[in-house]
Amino acid sequence: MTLLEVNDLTVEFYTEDGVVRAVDGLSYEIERGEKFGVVGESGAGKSVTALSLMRLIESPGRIVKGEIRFDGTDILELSESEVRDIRGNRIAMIFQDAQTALNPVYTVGEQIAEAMRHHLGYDDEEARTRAIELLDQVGIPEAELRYSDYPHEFSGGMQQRAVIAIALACDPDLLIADEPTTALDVTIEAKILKQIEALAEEFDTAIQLITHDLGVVAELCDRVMVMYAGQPVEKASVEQLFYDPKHPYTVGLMSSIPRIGDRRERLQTIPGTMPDLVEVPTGCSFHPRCPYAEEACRQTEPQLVDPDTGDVATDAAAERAAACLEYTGELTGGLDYEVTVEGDEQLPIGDEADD
Amino acid sequence: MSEKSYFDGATRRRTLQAMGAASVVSVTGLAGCSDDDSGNGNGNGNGNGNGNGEPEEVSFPLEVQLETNADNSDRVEMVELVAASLEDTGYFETNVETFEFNDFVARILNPEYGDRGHIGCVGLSGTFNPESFCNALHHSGNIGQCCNMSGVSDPELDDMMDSARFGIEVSQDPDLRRERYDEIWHYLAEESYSSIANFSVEDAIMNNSVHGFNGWPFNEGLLSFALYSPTENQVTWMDDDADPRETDLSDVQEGGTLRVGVVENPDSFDPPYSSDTTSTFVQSLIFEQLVTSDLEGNVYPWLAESYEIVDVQDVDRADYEEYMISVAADEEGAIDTTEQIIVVHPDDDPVGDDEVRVLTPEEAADAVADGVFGMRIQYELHEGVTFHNGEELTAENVVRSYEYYENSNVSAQTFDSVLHAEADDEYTVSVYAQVPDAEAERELPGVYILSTEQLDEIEADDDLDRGDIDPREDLTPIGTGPYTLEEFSDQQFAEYEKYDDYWVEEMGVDTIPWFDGPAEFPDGPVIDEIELEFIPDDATRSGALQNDEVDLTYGLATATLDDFDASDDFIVDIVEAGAYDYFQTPLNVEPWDDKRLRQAFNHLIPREVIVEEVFNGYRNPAWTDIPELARGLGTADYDALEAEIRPTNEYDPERAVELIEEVIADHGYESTV
Amino acid sequence: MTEPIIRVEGLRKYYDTTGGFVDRLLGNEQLVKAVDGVDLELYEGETLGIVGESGCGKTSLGRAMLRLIEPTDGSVYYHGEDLTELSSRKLRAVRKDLQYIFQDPLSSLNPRMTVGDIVGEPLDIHGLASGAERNERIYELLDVVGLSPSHADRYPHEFSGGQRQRIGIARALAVDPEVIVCDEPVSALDVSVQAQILNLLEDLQEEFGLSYIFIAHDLSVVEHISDRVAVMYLGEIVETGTTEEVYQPPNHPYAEALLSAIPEPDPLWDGDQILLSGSVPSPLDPPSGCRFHSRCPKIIQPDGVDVDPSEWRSAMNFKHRIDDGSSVEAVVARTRDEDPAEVSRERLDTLVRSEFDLPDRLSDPDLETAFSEAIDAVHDDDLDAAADALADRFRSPCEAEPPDAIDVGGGHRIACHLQDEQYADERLRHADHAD
Amino acid sequence: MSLHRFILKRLLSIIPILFGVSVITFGLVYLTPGDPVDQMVALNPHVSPSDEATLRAQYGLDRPAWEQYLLWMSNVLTGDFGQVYSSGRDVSSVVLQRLPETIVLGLFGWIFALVIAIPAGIYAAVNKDQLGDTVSRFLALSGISIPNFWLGLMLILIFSLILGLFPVLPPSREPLYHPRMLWYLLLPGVTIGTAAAASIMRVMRTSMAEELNKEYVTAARAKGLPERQIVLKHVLRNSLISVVTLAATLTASIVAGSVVVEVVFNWPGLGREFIMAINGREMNLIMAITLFTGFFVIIANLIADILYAVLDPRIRYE
Repeated sequence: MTLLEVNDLTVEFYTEDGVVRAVDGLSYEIERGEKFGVVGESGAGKSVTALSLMRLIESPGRIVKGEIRFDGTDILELSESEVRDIRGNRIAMIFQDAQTALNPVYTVGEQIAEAMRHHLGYDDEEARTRAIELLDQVGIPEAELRYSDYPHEFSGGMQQRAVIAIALACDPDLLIADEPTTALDVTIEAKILKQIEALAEEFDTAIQLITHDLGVVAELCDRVMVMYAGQPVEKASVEQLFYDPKHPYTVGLMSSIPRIGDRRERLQTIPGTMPDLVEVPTGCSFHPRCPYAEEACRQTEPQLVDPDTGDVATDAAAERAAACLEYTGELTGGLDYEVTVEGDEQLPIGDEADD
Repeated sequence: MSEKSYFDGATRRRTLQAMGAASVVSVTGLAGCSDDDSGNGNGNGNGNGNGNGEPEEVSFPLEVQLETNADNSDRVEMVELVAASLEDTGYFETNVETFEFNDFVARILNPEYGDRGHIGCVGLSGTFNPESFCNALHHSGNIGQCCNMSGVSDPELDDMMDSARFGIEVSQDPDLRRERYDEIWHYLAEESYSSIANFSVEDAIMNNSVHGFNGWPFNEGLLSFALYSPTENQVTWMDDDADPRETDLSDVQEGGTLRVGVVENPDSFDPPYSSDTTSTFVQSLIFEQLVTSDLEGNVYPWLAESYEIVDVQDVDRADYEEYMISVAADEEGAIDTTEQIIVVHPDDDPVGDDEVRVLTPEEAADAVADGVFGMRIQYELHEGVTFHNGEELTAENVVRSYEYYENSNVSAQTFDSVLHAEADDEYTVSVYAQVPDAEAERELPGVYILSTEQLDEIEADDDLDRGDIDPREDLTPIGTGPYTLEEFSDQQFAEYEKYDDYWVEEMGVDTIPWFDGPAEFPDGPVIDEIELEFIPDDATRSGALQNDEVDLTYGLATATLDDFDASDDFIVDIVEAGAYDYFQTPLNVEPWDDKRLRQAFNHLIPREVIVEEVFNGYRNPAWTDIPELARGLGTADYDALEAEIRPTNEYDPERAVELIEEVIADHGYESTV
Repeated sequence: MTEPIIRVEGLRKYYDTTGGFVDRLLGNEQLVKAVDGVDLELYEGETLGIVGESGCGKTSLGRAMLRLIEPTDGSVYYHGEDLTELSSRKLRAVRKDLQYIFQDPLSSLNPRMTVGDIVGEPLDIHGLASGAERNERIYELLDVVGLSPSHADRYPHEFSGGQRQRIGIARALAVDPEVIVCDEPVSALDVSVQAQILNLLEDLQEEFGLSYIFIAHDLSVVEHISDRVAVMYLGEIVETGTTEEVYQPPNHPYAEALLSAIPEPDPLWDGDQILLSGSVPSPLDPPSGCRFHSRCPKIIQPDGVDVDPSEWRSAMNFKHRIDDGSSVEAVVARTRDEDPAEVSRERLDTLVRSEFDLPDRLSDPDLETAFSEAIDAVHDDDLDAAADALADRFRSPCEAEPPDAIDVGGGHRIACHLQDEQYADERLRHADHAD
Repeated sequence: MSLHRFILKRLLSIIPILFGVSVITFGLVYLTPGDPVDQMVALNPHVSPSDEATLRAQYGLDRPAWEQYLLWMSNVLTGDFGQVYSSGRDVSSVVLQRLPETIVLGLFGWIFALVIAIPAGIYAAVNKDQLGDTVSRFLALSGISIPNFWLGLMLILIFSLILGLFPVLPPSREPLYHPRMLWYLLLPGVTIGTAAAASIMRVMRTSMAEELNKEYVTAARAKGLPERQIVLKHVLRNSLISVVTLAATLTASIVAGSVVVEVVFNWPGLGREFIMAINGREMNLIMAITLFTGFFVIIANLIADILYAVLDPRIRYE
């Protein structure tokens, strides 16, 4: 059953330089218990999307259109206090930088307990016991003692665990994890990812994982959406994405990552940088950086389409989609790239890995 | 609201003189005269006193700096007016410099101040004694002291001033004394060593509940005088209903409470251990002296039923030589003894000599016993006068009180005339003067008579010292006065109650021999309670009066007095007082050594304008060097004196220019005017 | 091998966090041993990667090497000259050849200077160019790092993160240096831009014959760019060698764990991740012996003990918890249902075993006995006694002695007791369990 | 470090500070022209130079500065702050009598400042750039710019003389702790606290606005906490940290402000005593008052430091 359905979500920010459309016509859905990845570089609109889900976009930002149906209810239609009942309770968020997301002047335990007192009506003792349990569950040793520690007494990894504990406190249905491990060392990252995965399973929680790290996506997610300049450019299952990417940006991203054991002398790069959202290029917003760009890309703004059929696939339920003119037959040169997989594993998607 | 700052109050507080409240004055500076200066003003024409020693070419317009203390804005304004007046003639280029009060005092008390060539302006406070209007300014002994700023060193004038006060003749003949002072005023008018600009007034502002209040020239006596003074048939009473301008003695109401806004917190209730005017103000309700005074300064016996000058001898201070003991003195002049120094041998100089011959109380008693003294005044005390503790006043109290004044804060002014006090019998006491002194009647009895029991207590108690007669030392002051101190809170308030057994009431005022007032005149003060609130800030004090939190206050800025005066709800009482502002020109510096230039300066002080513009009319122009309050002993005929001298003090730029031109011509000074 | 261009010997950098004079007097001195005896060489034209977790002392090492911070002890020879001995005037002259690129380009660029001035500043300081020549040089440098000369008049905030890093690089290049220390130069950048910068650095190295010290926590980036790699842990270098030697296969257990933890961008990749227990200990009070022993999955077992390595690791974790703890709750957390201080001895035993992932009976009877005694003591709330009970049996040689850096050939140095022949058996055991 | 040791250490460090303060104060007073004897006798024509010298010798004022200082210091170390020259009273008893008055006034001004400033600052920060914020900014600017004495006089004029709500004079016959005092203290409290309130408000606003932008606030919102709780619990405590710093430094200006306010409101505190002491060059009194107020300013800072640690657990006592 669909837990979250986002339709045509558009968020704008009013700045001195003009209106910035940080999220533009975003549609996707997440099933109960599903792990959904949102991938993109900074400025792609990932975090804005995340905050929008909880209606936490603040001035000068504004959700200008779209709907966010959570468990059947459009969050954008709710009153402020109804949204508050959902926040932290049914939708919770893991922040990227635990150090800044924790209030430095309250104990970690208190910060976990307060949401429970508020949403679940626990008394102090219940909230405390449950918070200690949560700390233990997220892998903090000596949880009872650590309950009354302040954030600065926690290492970075433990802070991140604490933030996870806060998010899990009220047993949410949807966990939005915004770059939950980016600030951490790999050794910690690995553990935390495992922890999130295990806990999500235990609580049957759906996860919307926001990251720029394709490695993390590969490890954790079932389905992925790639964003570029506020727009979705590709949606796919994780296997499809890695073994059969359909959008040139996805391809570029993947080839620019250095990998252990990769003997390439030079990394592939995507030239240039993400456009300034005040002045998004005409047509396909990726075209200035796209090695396959043609004149058409400058003119026509591609829609999300099913790459196999070329049918429009902009609705939230679309499983597989890419926003490239190639799939509507408007490119003359085609996309010229190849995905190779080293090793002897069998590709799950059969033989259509290349174009 | 008032522009006067609280600094003013403090300024006022710091001056100590036997009677007069001293305000600070500024003077124009002339060099400290060395001893061999011929010193009669224009005799010292070589202008060696120019600070840096290099005589500068004198040229007109003459550059001159006028100086005064910055915290007194009225005075600064006055100096600026004078400077403008000088400039207007075209013969001067002026510069007005102001200094913080303490700095300025230190500056003008420097004996070399006169050499700097500046014109200083300060305020001083005089008394009923005419000497206080000439001696401090002009006596050569006061160079570097208070306050001969310009270094006037004129032996002839010194002699004139000394002989107007001391010596057998003047001490026995007041008329002679008046004549001699008249000579001095004329001499000073001619030499123009100083230019007195104005005489102050004492103000008192009260609401309509206060009846019959009349002011006193010195604010330390303001309240005690107004409350009850048979010398002037003066009594104040409280009445909320009657018209306060109708002050017939038959309307006197008994009882009530008078709340007074007092300008300062009193330093102490111990009479000789306080020198500020407010201390005297608060003490004068509690303590009394052997004598009292009327508004002209005439002396009447008070605690003494009568007194008599029984002996005057031609003695000078050197005559005590054979009784003197020798005491070491350090370089600064500090004399190494714990005894009160009564007389220092006139030939000895504590600063220059290692040892000085001095007379202390013990030797003074010996001298008196041998009949060596200047004067003897014998006081017959009223019998039956009681202190607040029930103790009866006897000669013992008087003698002990004089002793208690030894080495106190006011010993300098007490023992510059007093030689010794001695009980002749239980109710008779003699006070001896060092030399024949025309001021002796006023000066000698100038001590408050204290309770012997209290003095014994202080001596007996190890924790108590002299100076501890003060509620802050847990000792309630005990006197013979009409009020007892009931409660005192430092910096806040003092509460007095009428003393039930006050001696005048007991005896009846009619029994005082000199009293010739009407029968309705009460036998003592009629107000039951006095509450003093100590409020240093003028604006706050004025506010408290307006808000009916006090009934009466004084010492407000002149700018506010008109407002009160114009209001039907308040009465402003003004009497001429003894404080004066004066300028001194640097008479030892060329070209000021020519008295004509000083006379010209005197003509350039716009006295009437100053009084009106600067002081809003609440001061009087100084047409002579002596104010009305001192006229009793200071001049034979005040009106005649004023008629003669006033022309030299009139604002007269034309005459001034004439004089200046003469000076320029006679000395051949350069002039581009 | 040729003479290294930079040779670091026994370099130390301690930070004093002592409270003040009084504490020093009382002997409460607190020293953070950020860099604690590091030996390194950098050869001409090569890139030496330095990897390690945050807080391991990488950045302090980089800065102490250039004396941007004053080293506590040790020497840094540059062309045979000891930088730590140089006068500040001489040092300034040498600095021209030794440049530093910062992690956060924005905070290291003066926001009130134009890019041209930022890049030109080193030219002015070292008097290398002026006037038209200076401008020409600035344009050239901007061009070299992929910026346009027209950028010279703009301010840092007008640029993206990658462009700012290019500016930083241009500034470093301005003085024509020999060595550049790159401190996490790409970790703040998006992947697509990161690749651009890494390529740029490689191009520049080739063009100008630069030598890099490349500090990063990202092992894949380090592997990609480095010729040789040094792995740092708690202020010490635990392994140095060519990239190949260090990575394929990893030798030091720490390097191995680091490598295995990297999330692989491949959904079907199923390599085993080694999850290190605990977190990095405080550099104020580093563990005795081998500093990694408290987390090492291959911690050596003492003579007479032969159990599964993971069991041994768990047992040691239990011991450390007992040593550091102060109460039962410190050993086993209280839950809503249970308070470990209240439960029965048996229940406590179960809880502890589950907490530390220990089997129902330890496979070594001696260990089991000691463990049992410890549980008794914990049950009595006497943690000291529990610690005593474990002290004898639960002991690893790794705790006792710090390992020497053993050269396993060609400058490949590994500081691990497992390299010591006396623990050859132990190596075998791990080889067995790896299957 | 433990709190005890921290406090002990800080208390010990007061000694050198006060020593420095005493040296500087002594030096300044010494270098100022005039001494107590000048003040007492300068304008009294009856006093001869020899009398003056004798007085100076009596008070020890004829000795070299260092000797006077050492003498003073050694007396202070035995608890003897000397005497007031003009009245002979013990300086310590004068100071101890005036001290509670100034402390009460200062505290009242303080409380007024905080009670006004903190809610106003919160309001302004939460409603940043709206009308209320603009108005409060205007008021704060006025509060900072208005001189104390003028404000005091205006308050007396308006509230006492025109409206008749307050007495001009303090109810001097009431003890300091009498409830009537609270009423009276309003005007001087407002006078002394206004400038402080204005600065504290501005800092409160800035600091709170800054805190409101931090991620932990978003995190708290994401927990679903009500806005009120977020502002009053999470943000307030963090914002107060910079307010505490300012508040501690403002102690000094409140002490300084009390000088003027005490004069205008006829409040019998140390400030007025200080003015008189300076006018009279009452060295002992000046020194004692300076030391006492210095001590209190330092104590205020110490309290601020302790408060920091209460507010912000990251701060260690060092």
